[in-house]
Amino acid sequence: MADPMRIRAQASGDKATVRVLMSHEMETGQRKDSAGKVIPAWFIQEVTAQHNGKPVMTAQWGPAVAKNPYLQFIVKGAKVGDKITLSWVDNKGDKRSDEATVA
Amino acid sequence: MRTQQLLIAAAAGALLAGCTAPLPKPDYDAMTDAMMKASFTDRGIAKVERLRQDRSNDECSKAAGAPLPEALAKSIEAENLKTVKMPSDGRFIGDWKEGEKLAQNGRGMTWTDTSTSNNGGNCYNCHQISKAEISFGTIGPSLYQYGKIRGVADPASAASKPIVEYTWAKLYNAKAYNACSGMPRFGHAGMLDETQLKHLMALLLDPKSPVNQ
Amino acid sequence: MHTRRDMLSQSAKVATMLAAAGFLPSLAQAQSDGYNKAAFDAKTINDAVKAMGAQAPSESKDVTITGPDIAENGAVVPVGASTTVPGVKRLLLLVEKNPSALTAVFDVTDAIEANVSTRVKMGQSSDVYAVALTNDGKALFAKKEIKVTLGGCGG
Amino acid sequence: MKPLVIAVALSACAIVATAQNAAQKSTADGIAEYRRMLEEGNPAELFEAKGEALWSKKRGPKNASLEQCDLGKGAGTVAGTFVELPRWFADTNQVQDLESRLLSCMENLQGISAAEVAKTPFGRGEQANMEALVAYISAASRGMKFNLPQDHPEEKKMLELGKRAFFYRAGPYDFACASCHAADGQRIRLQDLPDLTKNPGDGVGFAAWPAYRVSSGELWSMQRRLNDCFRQQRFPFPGYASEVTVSLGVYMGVNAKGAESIAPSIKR
Repeated sequence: MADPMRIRAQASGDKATVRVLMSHEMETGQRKDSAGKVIPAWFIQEVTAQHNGKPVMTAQWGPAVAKNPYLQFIVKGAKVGDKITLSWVDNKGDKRSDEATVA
Repeated sequence: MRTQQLLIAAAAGALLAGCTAPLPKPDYDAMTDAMMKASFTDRGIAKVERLRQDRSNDECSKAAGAPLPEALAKSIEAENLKTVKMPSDGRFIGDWKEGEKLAQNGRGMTWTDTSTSNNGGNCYNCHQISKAEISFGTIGPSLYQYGKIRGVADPASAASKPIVEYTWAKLYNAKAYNACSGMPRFGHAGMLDETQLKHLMALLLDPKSPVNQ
Repeated sequence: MHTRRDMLSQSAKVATMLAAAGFLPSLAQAQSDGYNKAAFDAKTINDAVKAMGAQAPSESKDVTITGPDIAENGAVVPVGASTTVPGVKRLLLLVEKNPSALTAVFDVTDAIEANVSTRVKMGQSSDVYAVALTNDGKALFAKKEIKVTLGGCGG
Repeated sequence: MKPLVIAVALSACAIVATAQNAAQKSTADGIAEYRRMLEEGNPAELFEAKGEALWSKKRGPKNASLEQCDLGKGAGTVAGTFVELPRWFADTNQVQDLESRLLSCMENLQGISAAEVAKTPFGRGEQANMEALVAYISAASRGMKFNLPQDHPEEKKMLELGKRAFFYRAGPYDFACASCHAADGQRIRLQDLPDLTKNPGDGVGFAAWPAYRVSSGELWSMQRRLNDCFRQQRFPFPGYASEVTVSLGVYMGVNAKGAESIAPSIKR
């Protein structure tokens, strides 16, 4: 199973900046191993974000997003104590969902 | 030998007795050699024989960055100068384009390399060379306009001969002019062959090379 | 200053990338809501020159691409896209010289600001594009050249 | 804390830049900007979290956690230990760095073979766990100043041996650690090279490792950093937690006395 994400949500005024780090190989499918065999592509394809259970953003990624991806976005109207949930699904169907509280 | 053992025994005895008599000064150099032997193993083409030091490396290691006594430095430089082999066909200048490729190439001779030939020159790691390459190191001096600054209009001319020969010798064995130079001895250590050295010579000295624009 | 011809050719390039990516209105209709594989597989600009039609994307001061001028390592290059254009539906990040130009698509809702950042891989120095797609089918872009250098010993 | 470190890095780049021409100045500025952007999100955090969980997880043939591991400040204390390593440990009668100490703890407490872990390639299996553990343990000393003990005769001896190892020139290229790390303000390609013969400053050199390496997307412990230095030095293969690696840790760590640790940092 995939390792947990690190989610930081920092409120400022009437919005919150969300910074997310995800643990993932993000293998492009274009590299070869030492034996010359192509390493199959393995990457996060979809990311969704929720604010207190309501979807606020969806992203689709290709394999050119960097390994151990970083994502930053700004949620309007998020207050201290609100919940921010991030979920991802990769091209092998592996999933991960984590939650953080706005600070 | 025996007296030394006795001395150590005596010192140990003194220590046990709660006395503070000084122990003989430990031989850290010998301990370092033993540590190096014990700590490294063969991996791929990188064998433990590589730890063996010639006189240049031994003296420069022990100096720990301090300058060598002048006489010692001179004798090491003379020893290294003797190893320099001038090109077998008398030609010094190859193709600067090939030289640029070698200068860019930082690969070769590590335990992840599979062959001991096809080494890069590693030049940009330490030197500025052509103006176009902004990713260059500063461990060595800038070589930009190397030939131009030295007035080399025609590397084959008699006037250029001293600087051409010096440059060849410097690439071949950098310790010939500076006993503890940080630069590898590319020719002497067999890291680059004659043809490759000629390409690097062209990069530095050919008036058409981007280095001299 | 950009000449008009430059601008046109840039627009053409972006249109090609977008068309290849399936995000121009004419093609987008054919896509479902799921993962847009065709978009991420698109390799070359030429792939979709034909599809360049109605609405050529245009460079806009209201779209911003952020990123360093130089990246010490192409494996991780921080980039961001934002816009002040109203009615934005999607933000795209594209790296022109990557094997597949499209890197990331963000569906923007009213609940977030049209301002996202991530990190991309770059195989070589390239123009990087932020493209904003509006609800009424406009495509607006900003671009920035990012140089990828070789750091370290190179061994 | 962080903005201060960035300011130091920026000023260091500026000093380098003045020695170069205008084009180089913008290169240095560009690189500094790139590094600043990377610091906004350091994936080392992912490893810290994993390491924290591993520290208290019961594992190995003895089904035990590492919570009774003595890293130098008594069993179970993590905070503040990293900035005093390597140091001498009575139970092993050895000077140990963080990784070699962890090997002892894994073997003694958990029954995991230290020799097996040492043989495992970096980034795989127990070595991946090791990287997470060093991220967690070093992070618990973030912002503290290096202060390696030099009281025990073995610690003094290792300093002497480490210094000699640092200046030991050999191999086909005649390189030593000192070839790249014994002068101020030098670069290899565009990479700044810290002078490790003295304290190179807060969060620089020894005080910046372990680090998340952007190039491999993995967390590198000091053992892995040294291993790759020796590879680039064209030396043979240094054993994991071997005496030479620990002695170099003592030499660099003692030299870095007073430097503030920012580990685990993020590096190209």
